[in-house]
Amino acid sequence: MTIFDKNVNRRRLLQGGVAVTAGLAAPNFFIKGAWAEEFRNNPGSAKSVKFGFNVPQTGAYADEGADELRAYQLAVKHINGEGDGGLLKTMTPLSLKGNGILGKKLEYVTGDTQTKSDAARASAKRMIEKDGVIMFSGGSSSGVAVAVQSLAQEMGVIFMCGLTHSNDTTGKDKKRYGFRHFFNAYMSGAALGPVLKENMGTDRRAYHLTADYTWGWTQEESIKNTTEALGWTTVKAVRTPLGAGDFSQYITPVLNSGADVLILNHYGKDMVNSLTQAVQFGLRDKMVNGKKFEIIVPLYSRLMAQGAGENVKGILGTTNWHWSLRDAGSQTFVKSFGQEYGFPPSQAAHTCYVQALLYANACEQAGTFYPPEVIKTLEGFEFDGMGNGKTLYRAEDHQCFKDVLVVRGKENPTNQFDLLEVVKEVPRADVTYDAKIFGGELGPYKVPL
Amino acid sequence: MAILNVQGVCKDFGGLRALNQVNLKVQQGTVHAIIGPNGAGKSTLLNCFVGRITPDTGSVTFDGKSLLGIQPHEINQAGVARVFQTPEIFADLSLVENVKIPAFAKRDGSFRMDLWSRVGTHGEITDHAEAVLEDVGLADKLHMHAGSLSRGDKRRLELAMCLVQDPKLLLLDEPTAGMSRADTNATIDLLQRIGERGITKIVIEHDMTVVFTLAHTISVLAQGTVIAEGEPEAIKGNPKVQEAYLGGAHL
Amino acid sequence: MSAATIDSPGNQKAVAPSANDGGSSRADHIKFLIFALAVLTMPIWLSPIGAAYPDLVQKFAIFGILAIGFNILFGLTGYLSFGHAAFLGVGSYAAVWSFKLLTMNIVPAILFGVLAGGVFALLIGYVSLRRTGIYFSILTLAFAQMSYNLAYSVLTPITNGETGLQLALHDPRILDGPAGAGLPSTNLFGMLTVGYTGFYVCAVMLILAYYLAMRIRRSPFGMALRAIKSNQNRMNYTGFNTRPYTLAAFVISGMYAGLAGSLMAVVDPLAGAERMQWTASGEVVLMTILGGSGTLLGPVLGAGIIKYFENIFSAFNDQVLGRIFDFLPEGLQEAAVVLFSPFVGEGWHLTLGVVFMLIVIFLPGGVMEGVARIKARFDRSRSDTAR
Amino acid sequence: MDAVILQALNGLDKGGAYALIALGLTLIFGTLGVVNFAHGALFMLGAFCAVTMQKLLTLSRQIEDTSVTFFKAYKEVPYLKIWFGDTGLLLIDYSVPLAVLLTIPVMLLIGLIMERGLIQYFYKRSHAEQILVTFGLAIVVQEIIKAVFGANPIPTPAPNVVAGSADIGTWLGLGPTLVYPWWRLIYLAFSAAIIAGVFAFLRFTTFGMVVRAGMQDRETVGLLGIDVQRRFTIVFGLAAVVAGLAGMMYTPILPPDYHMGMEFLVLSFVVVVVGGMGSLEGAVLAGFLLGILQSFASMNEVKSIIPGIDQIIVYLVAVVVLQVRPRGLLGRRGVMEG
Repeated sequence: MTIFDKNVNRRRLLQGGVAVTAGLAAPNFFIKGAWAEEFRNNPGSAKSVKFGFNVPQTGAYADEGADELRAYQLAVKHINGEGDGGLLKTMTPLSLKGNGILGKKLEYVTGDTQTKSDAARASAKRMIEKDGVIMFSGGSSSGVAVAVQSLAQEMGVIFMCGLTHSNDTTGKDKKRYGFRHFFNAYMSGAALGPVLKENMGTDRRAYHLTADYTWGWTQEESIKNTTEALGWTTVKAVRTPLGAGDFSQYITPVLNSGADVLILNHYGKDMVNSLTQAVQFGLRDKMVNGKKFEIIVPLYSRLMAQGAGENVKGILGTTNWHWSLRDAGSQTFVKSFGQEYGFPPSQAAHTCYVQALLYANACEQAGTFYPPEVIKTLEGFEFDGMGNGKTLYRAEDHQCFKDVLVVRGKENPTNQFDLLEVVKEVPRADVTYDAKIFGGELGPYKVPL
Repeated sequence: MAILNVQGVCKDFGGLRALNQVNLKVQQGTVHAIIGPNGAGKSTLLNCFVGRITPDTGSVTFDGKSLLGIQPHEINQAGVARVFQTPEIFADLSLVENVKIPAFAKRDGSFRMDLWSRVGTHGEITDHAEAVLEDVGLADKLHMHAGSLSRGDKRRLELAMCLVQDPKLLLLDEPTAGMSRADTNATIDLLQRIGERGITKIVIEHDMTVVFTLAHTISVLAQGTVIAEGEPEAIKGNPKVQEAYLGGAHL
Repeated sequence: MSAATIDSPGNQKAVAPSANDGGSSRADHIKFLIFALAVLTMPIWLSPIGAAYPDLVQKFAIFGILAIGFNILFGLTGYLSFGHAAFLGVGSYAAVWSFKLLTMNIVPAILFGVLAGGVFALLIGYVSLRRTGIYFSILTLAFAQMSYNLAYSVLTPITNGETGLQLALHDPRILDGPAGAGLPSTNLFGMLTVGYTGFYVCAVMLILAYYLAMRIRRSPFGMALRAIKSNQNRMNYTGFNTRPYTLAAFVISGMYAGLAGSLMAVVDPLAGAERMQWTASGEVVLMTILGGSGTLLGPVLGAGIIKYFENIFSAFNDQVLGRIFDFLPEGLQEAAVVLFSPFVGEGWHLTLGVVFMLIVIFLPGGVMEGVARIKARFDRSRSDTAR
Repeated sequence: MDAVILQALNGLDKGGAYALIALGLTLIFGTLGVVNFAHGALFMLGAFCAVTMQKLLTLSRQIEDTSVTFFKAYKEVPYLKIWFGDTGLLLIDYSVPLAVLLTIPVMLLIGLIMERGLIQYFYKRSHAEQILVTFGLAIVVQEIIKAVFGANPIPTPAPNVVAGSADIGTWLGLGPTLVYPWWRLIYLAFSAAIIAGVFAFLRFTTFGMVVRAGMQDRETVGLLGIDVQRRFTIVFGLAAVVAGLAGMMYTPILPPDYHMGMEFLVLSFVVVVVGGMGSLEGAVLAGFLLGILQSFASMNEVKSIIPGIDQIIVYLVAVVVLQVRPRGLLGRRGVMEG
């Protein structure tokens, strides 16, 4: 039984609101025709379109956010046909012509997510409601990605995820309007599996320290599944408060627990602190059960490798991409980024750059900005030449499937950026899983305005 | 009839006996002065009457009810008002508000959640407050910030805050301390005038002019004990008092 | 003597601004009408500064309500709570649960939000108000931090932790019946409350909240609160039981926060744990002081200023700055961009800190004191010229 | 048994950091009557003194890595190594302890400037305004640090000699399974020494005696013709140095970033209040108490009984203590209650 009439025309209501303001709106604060067409922020006959780059500018991930922003700016340049063209030169199949998107010049606005769901949504809403962006992208945590992705679905504006590693983003919280190029915890586990077997054998006792929130839990689960399938035992999985700072009280119980592997399901600053302290407690040099004690960091980022300094040496983990890859796409991207900014891009920069390009290319290919068409173009889109080899944007969950890198902290770096070495490129087939295992529903293509 | 009856009150502060078996009866409608050298326990005794301090032993009954173990606001609601040694007023509020607040307490009790009516619409409270302020000679300063008053005026304001409640018992802790001669005289006048209303008063005072002008009965406290009690003339001549108080000098 | 005499303008002059005992009923109501009009027309007059889009005007109204409520506790009663955001968070969770379990209609959601804020405040207030001063502040901080930490981790089944509590397709919504495709939208008996409609819902609530705060301020209850702030000791010896007064103020203020929290969920059906963090509580304190604590309008202004900074200043990048300084010759334009860029975009916190220090140092009464000073100067110069 | 000893050590270690910050806060509050919300920022600045020292010592000649062509990659060779060889490398290895040379003068200077330039104008203002202006200052300071050093934590390792663990089990005759990192033991000893130093200074020097008297009754001491004000200014400087040293020594445990001060600020205020406003002994006692409780609450055995207890233990203790002892453990009546 429905008590309330749901068939009220939302569009008419919104238009009413706009009518109040539109007459007084100053230039570039309102795209006047925004709601006049059949989808939000339709550029119509405007000469340009806008992307919104929503990255952390304050808080612990500000440096990562800054790198994301650099990548986006580079992507905008390349899409507009400026600079050296970047991955437009290597991407296949390519529809972009280097003259903007569908002949319209690409512009951008920026915003600060503060790595908080509320702030990120507020910032995204500003981009959508005030700046009239046609797509927005970015972010450095799964909490933000999931929160912002559902906003994208409500507003009918496509969101291309930045750095988010939780299975939920394209699992139980997946959305029709959200797309993720970055890999996830499941893929980290699947990729690590064979390497762990090779390096540490099948008889190991693992101790997990897990950040006590959703991302931490999904990663713990994925890694546990992998390691237990190898025959490892899980001694204990302990939850640690976010931002604990000093982890000593969680590390000392590891010392005499009989475990010979410590798995740190932490990210960012928590990771830097827990790893630094674990090494300080001598875990890396310990012998337990007749084996050398090992520490594993399932998700690595440059931010963490830099913050933990010497302590990452020899420690295994996974990344989405690394600048030292030798394929043409990676090389081209590192070259354009390096020449522009003077240092190599991080994996966050890479995924953001690729996401911007993929969206733009899909519009060009679909011949329209109309989101349902763009979504359909991206779904099942298979491409190559952007690093990570042949990549598929799977239609069922909007997750990209591509090679995953297992890396190790480098023992003898040759220069200041040389922190990680690639141990193995795990082929796409090995990390692909059935979309059904995580549940979730994408939702409708058409969103009422 | 005794309105306040103090029986065998003792109070120790960390081994130091501040009050030792104090007995006191204050008669209805009189002015009862408590005098004594510094440290004799006068303020401690007063604090026992308003619930700030609970005596270790003994009883304090007011109007037939015990005052021990009940909260200061309940004592006030029972009809005891107090003027402090350093004026305790609402410095951030205007004079008339300072007086309206106790008037509301008297009328509405210790808690009433009236958050809709405007203060200004309670006409009788306003009238009463202004009348009392006029009585104490502050009629021209009704809307001034209380914090900006002179010390003498603050004391007058505090007195008005007590008078507006029409208390049965008024406690005055050194009402003229630190005042000039002229201000002291004005205060004596004022206290005499309000004396006509028949409010029972307990006065702690160092200024003997004030004491002998106002008091009907005087109790002398020394080292926590009442050493003498009686009418002013009798106290004046009491050698024990002179001994304790001024080391033998004549009052 | 009647109220009219006290409230006559002649008498008012003698009163310092903060000893505002009267304030005639008429003057209050004129101010109220102006306020209401200004709030309702925000989408118009804010558009030249780029702040008229729905999300931001919604935030202005919602945080205005929060700050008004906080001011009843801090500005009126003098208790500095460092945990006020907890009530905001609880209000949001209650509202989202109402959307999930009962109906997308906002009326029950708002009622539950206010109620949850009030009940939570009653519990925390009962314990915290046994102490005063910084001991009180730390107790409220402790409760809020506990709420936040637990909401983020072990209470995830209720709060959905990091990701925040969101609507789902398969929520029961027992009063609404089965949903169609896609997530339903919040509504007021069928009228969708998103975008500018959502703003008008918030605006009406803000206006009501302001009116109630005005009544409280002028009431005997409000006068008692101000007296408690001024001298709690005296209050006790004056026959008032201060505990129920402070507790009532605390609960009212918690209900305001609960209302604000539920409105956040109304315009955007999501509730995150960060809303309860101590930094969020600190933000409310900043808003109130920035605008002028103890005044009616100040906290609303403060809320607006901080939200404007957060949303607009943070979005300035070099590109935008370059456009702003377009009018300057080329070299100067670059210099201006270099000069200003540390203070905008990723540097917006810095600007906030500097502005905040300047305000506390030079205008302890906040923006409202600044307005009063300008007005005083203006009045003086006008009377000078008249002579 | 091992587990209990280790957790006690962890708690003492953490407690040492809390106590040092709380001690400075209490000194400032007791003498100047100012609530300093920027104290966490002073802790953070101390940590960045260590970072600066490290950066200065590792100033490097940059040799271009020609294998990388897209951007300028360098192999960095520190000048100290070029000039002094292994001695130079040893100096770099000791950059955290060496940072004392930088931390003490810099923090003293910062403290004096802060007191003379800002705090002194807030003696007569309300505690709320003091909190707000120092909070504003803390934001400004940390944003400046962020602009200079970035938001990412910066690794500042301890010297190699003490990088390993001490075999305390053997010392105590409990067998070889009980080890604890050297640097943490050093930190513990260091915080105990600083605390003892501060107390000795206040007890046994004339300067300290005047300060203590001033904490009791400022006006009377002022009447004795002693320039209390100047001494209090110096006390502020000292409190800044104590906070700075605490931060500097903490860097090998916690790679510093611009936000670390804020994280310690809230905790240290809880510590000060639990100890009792204005009580130096209370601050130290509460610091160690909360540190130890935090460690024990994180033990799996405890967590399995009360899930999530490690998330809230500090705040829970604060609530309980303040219900039982209204002014904290050792607080005095009438301080900061208005």
